[in-house]
Amino acid sequence: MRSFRGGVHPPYNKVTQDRPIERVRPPERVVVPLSQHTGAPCEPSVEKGQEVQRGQKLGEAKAFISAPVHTPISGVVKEIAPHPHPVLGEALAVVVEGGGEMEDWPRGEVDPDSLEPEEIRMRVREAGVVGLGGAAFPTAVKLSPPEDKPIDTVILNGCECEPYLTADHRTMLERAEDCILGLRLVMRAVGAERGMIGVEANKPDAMEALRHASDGEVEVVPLKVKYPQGAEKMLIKAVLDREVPTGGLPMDVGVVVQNVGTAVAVAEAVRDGKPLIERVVTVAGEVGRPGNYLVPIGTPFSYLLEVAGGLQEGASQVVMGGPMMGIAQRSLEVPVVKGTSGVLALRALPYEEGNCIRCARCVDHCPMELMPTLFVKFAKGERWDLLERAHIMDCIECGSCAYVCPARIPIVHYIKLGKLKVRSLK
Amino acid sequence: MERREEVSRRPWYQEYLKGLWEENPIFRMLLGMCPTLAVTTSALNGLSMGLATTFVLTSTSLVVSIIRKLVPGQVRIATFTVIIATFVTVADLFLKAKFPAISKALGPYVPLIVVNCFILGRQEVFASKNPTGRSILDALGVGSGFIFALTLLGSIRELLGSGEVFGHEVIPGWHPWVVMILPAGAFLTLGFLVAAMNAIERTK
Amino acid sequence: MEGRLVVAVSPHIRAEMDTRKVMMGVLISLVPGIVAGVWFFRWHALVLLASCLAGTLSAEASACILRKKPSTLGDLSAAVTGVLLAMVLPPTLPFWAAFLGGVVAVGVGKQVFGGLGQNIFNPALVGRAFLMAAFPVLMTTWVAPGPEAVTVATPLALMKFDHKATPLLDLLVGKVGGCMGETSALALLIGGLFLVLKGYADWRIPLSYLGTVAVLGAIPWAFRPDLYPSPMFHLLAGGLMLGAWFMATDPVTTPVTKVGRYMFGIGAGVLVVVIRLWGGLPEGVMYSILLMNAVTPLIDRYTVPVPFGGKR
Amino acid sequence: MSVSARMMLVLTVVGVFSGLSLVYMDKYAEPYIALHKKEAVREAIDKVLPGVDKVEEVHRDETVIYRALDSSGKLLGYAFLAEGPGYQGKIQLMVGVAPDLRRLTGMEVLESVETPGLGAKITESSFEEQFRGLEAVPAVGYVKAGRKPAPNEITAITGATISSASVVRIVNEGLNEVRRVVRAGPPDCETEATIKWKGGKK
Amino acid sequence: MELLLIFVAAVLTNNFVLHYFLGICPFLGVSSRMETAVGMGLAVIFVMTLTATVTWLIYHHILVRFGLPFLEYVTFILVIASLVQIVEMFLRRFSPELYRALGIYLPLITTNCSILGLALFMVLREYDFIEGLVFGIGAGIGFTLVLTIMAGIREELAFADLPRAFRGAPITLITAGILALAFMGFSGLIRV
Amino acid sequence: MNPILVSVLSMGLLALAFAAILAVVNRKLAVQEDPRVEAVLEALPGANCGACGSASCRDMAERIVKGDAEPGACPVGGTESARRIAEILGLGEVEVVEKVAVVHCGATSEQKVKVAEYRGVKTCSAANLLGGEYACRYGCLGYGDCVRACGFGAIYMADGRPKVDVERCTGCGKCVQACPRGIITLEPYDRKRGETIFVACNNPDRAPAVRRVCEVGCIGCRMCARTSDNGAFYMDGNLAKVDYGKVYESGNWDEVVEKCPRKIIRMERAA
Ligand SMILES: Cc1cc2nc3c(=O)[nH]c(=O)nc-3n(C[C@H](O)[C@H](O)[C@H](O)COP(=O)(O)O)c2cc1C
Ligand SMILES: Cc1cc2nc3c(=O)[nH]c(=O)nc-3n(C[C@H](O)[C@H](O)[C@H](O)COP(=O)(O)O)c2cc1C
Ligand SMILES: Cc1cc2nc3c(=O)[nH]c(=O)nc-3n(C[C@H](O)[C@H](O)[C@H](O)COP(=O)(O)O)c2cc1C
Ligand SMILES: Cc1cc2nc3c(=O)[nH]c(=O)nc-3n(C[C@H](O)[C@H](O)[C@H](O)CO)c2cc1C
Ligand code: SF4
Ligand code: SF4
Ligand code: SF4
Ligand code: SF4
Ligand code: FES
Repeated sequence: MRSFRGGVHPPYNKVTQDRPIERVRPPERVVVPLSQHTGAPCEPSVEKGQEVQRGQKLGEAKAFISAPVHTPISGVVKEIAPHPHPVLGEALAVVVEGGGEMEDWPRGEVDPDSLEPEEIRMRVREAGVVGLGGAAFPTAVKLSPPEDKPIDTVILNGCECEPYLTADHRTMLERAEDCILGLRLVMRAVGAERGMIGVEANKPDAMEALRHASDGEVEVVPLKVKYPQGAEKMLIKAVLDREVPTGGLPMDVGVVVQNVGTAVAVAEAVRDGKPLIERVVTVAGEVGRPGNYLVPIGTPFSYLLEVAGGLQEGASQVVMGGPMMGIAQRSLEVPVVKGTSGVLALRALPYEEGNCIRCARCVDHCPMELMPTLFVKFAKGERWDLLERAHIMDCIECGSCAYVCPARIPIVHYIKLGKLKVRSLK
Repeated sequence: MERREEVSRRPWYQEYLKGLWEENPIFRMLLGMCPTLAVTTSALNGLSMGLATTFVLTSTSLVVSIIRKLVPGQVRIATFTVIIATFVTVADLFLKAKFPAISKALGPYVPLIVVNCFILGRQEVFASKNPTGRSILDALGVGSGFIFALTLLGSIRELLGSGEVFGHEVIPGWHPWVVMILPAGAFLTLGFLVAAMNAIERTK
Repeated sequence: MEGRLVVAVSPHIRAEMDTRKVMMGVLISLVPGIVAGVWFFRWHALVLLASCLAGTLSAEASACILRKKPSTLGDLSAAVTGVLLAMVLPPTLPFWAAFLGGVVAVGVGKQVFGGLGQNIFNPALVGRAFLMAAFPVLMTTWVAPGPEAVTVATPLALMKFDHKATPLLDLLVGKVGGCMGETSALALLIGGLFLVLKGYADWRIPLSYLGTVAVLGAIPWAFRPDLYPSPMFHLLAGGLMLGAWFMATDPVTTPVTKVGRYMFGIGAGVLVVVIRLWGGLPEGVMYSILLMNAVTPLIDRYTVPVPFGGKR
Repeated sequence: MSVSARMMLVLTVVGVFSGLSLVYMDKYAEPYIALHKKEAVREAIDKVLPGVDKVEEVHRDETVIYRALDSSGKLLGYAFLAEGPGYQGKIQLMVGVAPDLRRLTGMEVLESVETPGLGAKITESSFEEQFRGLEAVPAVGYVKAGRKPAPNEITAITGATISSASVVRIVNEGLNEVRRVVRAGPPDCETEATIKWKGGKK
Repeated sequence: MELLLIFVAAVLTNNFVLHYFLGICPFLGVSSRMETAVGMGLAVIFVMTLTATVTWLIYHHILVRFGLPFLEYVTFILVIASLVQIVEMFLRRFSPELYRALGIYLPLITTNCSILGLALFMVLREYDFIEGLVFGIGAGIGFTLVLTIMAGIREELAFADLPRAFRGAPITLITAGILALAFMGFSGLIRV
Repeated sequence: MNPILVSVLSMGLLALAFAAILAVVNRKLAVQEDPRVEAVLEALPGANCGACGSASCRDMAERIVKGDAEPGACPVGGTESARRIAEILGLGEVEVVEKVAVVHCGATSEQKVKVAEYRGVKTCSAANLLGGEYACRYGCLGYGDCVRACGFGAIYMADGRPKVDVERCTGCGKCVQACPRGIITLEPYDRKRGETIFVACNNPDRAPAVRRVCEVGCIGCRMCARTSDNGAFYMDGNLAKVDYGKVYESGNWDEVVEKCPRKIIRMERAA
């Protein structure tokens, strides 16, 4: 089966893969950060005390690389103030109070082949769609490749290689048609002829559903079950055997990669004019009712965890995202944002960093074929100049190295620190 | 380029004492390593080498401090080394003539006193800038430090290498550690000695 | 939930294998070799094991005390060093010499460099090289396996000085003179395969090391089989099996890059053959590994892989 | 005076002084050193050919042989220096052989850099003694410890077979050379110097 | 073959640093960084080669001819000191970086006893001109070899958590000791 | 020939020959080096600490002589070295203000509210990536990066926050670079009184927010600004600041320090 070099095999723990997506009743108070994406934060377009309707824009994207945010509930703007943020620590957010049941967004009609690419991009941008696969990169920007980088293939990323997470799996299963529609729209927007969907081989049902929905027009590619199969460079390598050059982007090899959830969001944005105000979140780990939930953006983690049956005995850590790359939270008051693929309650690992025994497991497993040993050594010795020469900037922070390290060295911690220093010294 | 006179301002006795510890050529400055390592297979060898070196050092310092103002910078090193070499030859011939056994034990390392870097070093940093009296005190001090270090190193290596010190049995029935007499033993012993000196220095 | 949330950088899950388990794996892989050693050399082997372990463990403990650091005995690396040292010493070595070897192995070979993971040279081999240089007579006195312990020469010495070959079967089983744990090639092979297959050590070094010795050993043999030993003899005699599987694989003192590990194995293989055939000593495994240890920093430095997506 | 001129002057003067003082030193030391050299040779010959009273130095080609005579002028045997590689480095020997060139009268190691405690045992009398009265035909040989040596064999030092074998090889090579020289003709005619034992055997 | 043996012996078996203890001061002093080690090594190879030729000529054509062997040390060192100084001036003029990097060690090549040792050994072993030349190059390469090995090790050790008392010279000496143990594996390979 | 004559002649000639070669080479390859570099180098402290941004003290000396750097550019050498360098270069008197490090967070580990349990590399720069264990996002993280950075042993940890030994502090600024939270600054040091004065808080938030995270943080009550007799204290938003142009002229420091309800205006004294 197709794959890449390196990588690891963590226990997948996908206990929620059979739980259908469940809609969460919106909380009475949502906190919608103005920065939920890579790029410039958007600027508030409402005022304190203003009444807002579900789907109304709260923040306007002024910069090119940015995305607007919308309110998932109808209500009143209570506050525009700094608020805990699951990624940034703290960021300006619009607090809306209101609530009530959330209904299905009215469904529209669209023919992907008749729409102008510009129209697709505009609708996607207006809807505030960003990548749901993790980096939350504004999708409209991805759909505007420069002239000199022709795109021949769009790959939907259905790997979901992170343990625990099943949101994409359920999305592919339950929303196969929207996935395919989204893929078509993306292909149309970037002018690609080929559409492929890369899925790890452990989701045969999802693959079946996709194949069925696509009538065989799109290639569904089974991939080796190995983390980080879903990292886009690895995905492209596995699916097309193309290597994205260092420091480069998928478009440098004629590819655009989108998460399957993003594809659904694109479909909804273009077809229904629905902004990105809710997303599927896997809640798992030490919680009462693990499952896949359709959650309004802005829902505080504390509320979501309550819905999912509350934290169980032994949970000492709450992680946004998967266990391999997710971000441990300091507070449960942080809201679900567009990039929140999962909320995991875990038993925290002890901190037991030992000496590197130079076993080279990290080197052997690094999917980017880097030398994490050097990153640790140079970061500890504060030789930032050498760090850069060791290609630290190519690291995708997948965590494979730290996962396998028998000395329990928090390698990614050193890497993040090193990258920060390298960047700040430029 | 004239050399600036930078007469040392220490009290005269310090001129001697500093060589024993602060500016000990072996333990603190790590100069003159080759003879140190090569001939210290026994305490006696270490002592003899130390004495011979001190003789050369002192005589050279004497001459150099006398002629220090006459030597132009470009030929300074050449001149100094020629002077050193002269005294070394004298010492070598003398040992060969009068103490052939010691001469044989020190082997080819007597001529290498010529290039013992700390002798030249002393000329550069001290004798070429200071009056004769001070220079001799300095040379004697550094020489004593060298003798001390070499004898210590030689004693340890001899003790572990054969259970004896200066040829006298110290540990009866000792199973000799041949390695101590080999190059490796020299490096290891000196490494640990310098580490010990570092540790002592730190507690001061 | 009570208490504060734990914050840490991802990943938040870890593989099972930790340093202690790796070391334990090495110890387990050594069991066949140890059993063979004890079978052949009886209580000599046990005394040797105990003395070496006492030496390495006490040195490790003292170093931790002197440096005011928590004890590192638990990571078992000092135990691995102790066992491996015992296995590469002559069975009849006096207990005090074995103890001294253990102290030197961990004291000089490891702790002065900062402890686990930071040493340049293989500690067990530093201990052995020290003993070899300190007590060459004790270290080259061998006994035949069995209860009588009569003095014999090792197969390699017989080959080198008398041009007498030892039957391969004896080498395989280990019924020959030699170090406590090196004689039974078969037991070591079993342990070594276990070590590699369970992923405790990398297969590249043993493969390239043994391969190089076999190939290089075959060349002179092909021309003068009367004068030079066969490649099979090279592989099975002396400490090669033990060295290749357990000592050249010490992760700490060998390259971390894949190319580097091949280079290490090939370099060590060349050295072994050169020393065995033309050197003054009958065996060169220890020296070959120590010498390659010395150049490991250079190897690592010049074999940094090209990252994914880099120019190839 | 220009710097260049001064450079040359100073260095030259220092050189001249150096040359001068060393000539005198050498003049003083030379006889002693020569004496020690002779003394060393004499002592060695003394050891390998007990009872020697007078020695004649015989030169042929590159080879030097000492003819040892007792006080009555009778030929006691020949002594010769021989050297060759050992385990670590050069080994130099003084070997004594009976007039018939078939039996050794002794062997003394003058210089060696073998491993102390191992190869260096070749300098110990227990090893050297083995050469006294050793048969030298067809050649000297060695056996490993534990085996019985033939009349022309010595027992090698345990753990230092290489050094032992080297000594044996050096002895044999030297012996062959001496045989060649002695058999080539009456050596007396080429006698160049005679070392007279001052007080006979000490 | 003879020449090859001389060469291999000078590089490996009788390595100047690890076997004869020659040139220890620069070995300890300039081995902390790879670039300087290589620079110093090249400088030493160069000076050794020059020294071997010049001292051979002077010894055989002046000292031996006029019966002045007791002037050996003085003349040799004069040659070496002058050669080094000339090299130094060259470097200073044509490669200021190298000059700065080698710092105080350039003048100390004069007092690098391996150079004088080389000249003396050459005389002692009665090498002819070509042998002397090969010996000089070999000794220089051997010095550079251990110097670079040591530099590699020390650059690695710069990141190690060494006990404080062992930082700097002690660990270098101990490493050299272990290296010397390892180089014993070559002994007997070539018998000189 | 007479050996004495031969010996003297050959030595003399050899020496002459080499001296001549040296003389020629010296002429041909002479490199002009500015003697002032040596002199300036002597005047520098020689710590080779890199605080000035140069690779070494020699590098710095060269830059100073070339005019690429000020005589007082070495922060470690201070006034004394600057004056000597100015003298060597003939620049006359130079004014150098002596500065020492001050730490703008004075809360002990007990006074800061803990919100998380941090499990990671125990350095401030690493902890800062995750926010550390304390609630205050502006305060000291407490892992002592500054202490390790200081080459002069002038910073030490006391009760979980760093203190500066003003006697030892050379103002090299290494700790300033080391602190990921930027809470250390270099401020003028009043040599006459042997004191520095500073606001030991860095939190710009409003009082309720500050109170939630810290027992002593500045609550912006303006007491210091109101009390000061010469306006040496002023408010920058919600955070009190010191105007170092005025503060050492002020007559009533002690009163200001006394009046601060949070006791967050601090002094470091030479022992
Ligand atoms: C280590 C790593 C693992 C990733 N795993 C996945 C994954 O399993 N599924 C996914 O959709 N994106 C994953 N991503 C993100 C992809 O690289 C890529 O950003 C994403 O598929 C792009 O689609 P989007 O813009 O629609 O999010 C991963 C990224 C990294 C660095
Ligand atoms: C002695 C030995 C030799 C091996 N040789 C090879 C080999 O030449 N090539 C190879 O790919 N795997 C070889 N293997 C298998 C590896 O141990 C390992 O299974 C494989 O390289 C890991 O591949 P992965 O990283 O794709 O999981 C060998 C294993 C052993 C024990
Ligand atoms: C440190 C050391 C020093 C050695 N020194 C000598 C030596 O001086 N002479 C020698 O013949 N062999 C020496 N050897 C070589 C071995 O002892 C070699 O195995 C021995 O010559 C074989 O002799 P055996 O058959 O009597 O054991 C030395 C080996 C080592 C490790
Ligand atoms: C596969 C493997 C092989 C090892 N081999 C050795 C060895 O040969 N000698 C030794 O002292 N320690 C060995 N160790 C233990 C440990 O790595 C060693 O003591 C380190 O060098 C100590 O820093 C080994 C460990 C592993 C995992
Ligand atoms: S985190 Fe970076 S260095 Fe580590 S395995 Fe992933 S890509 Fe490689
Ligand atoms: S996995 Fe850990 S112990 Fe092994 S080499 Fe990498 S950092 Fe070192
Ligand atoms: S509020 Fe001020 S004093 Fe308190 S912890 Fe934060 S910065 Fe420090
Ligand atoms: S570096 Fe900053 S955060 Fe760290 S201890 Fe020092 S002042 Fe506190
Ligand atoms: S004494 Fe040999 S180089 Fe210094």
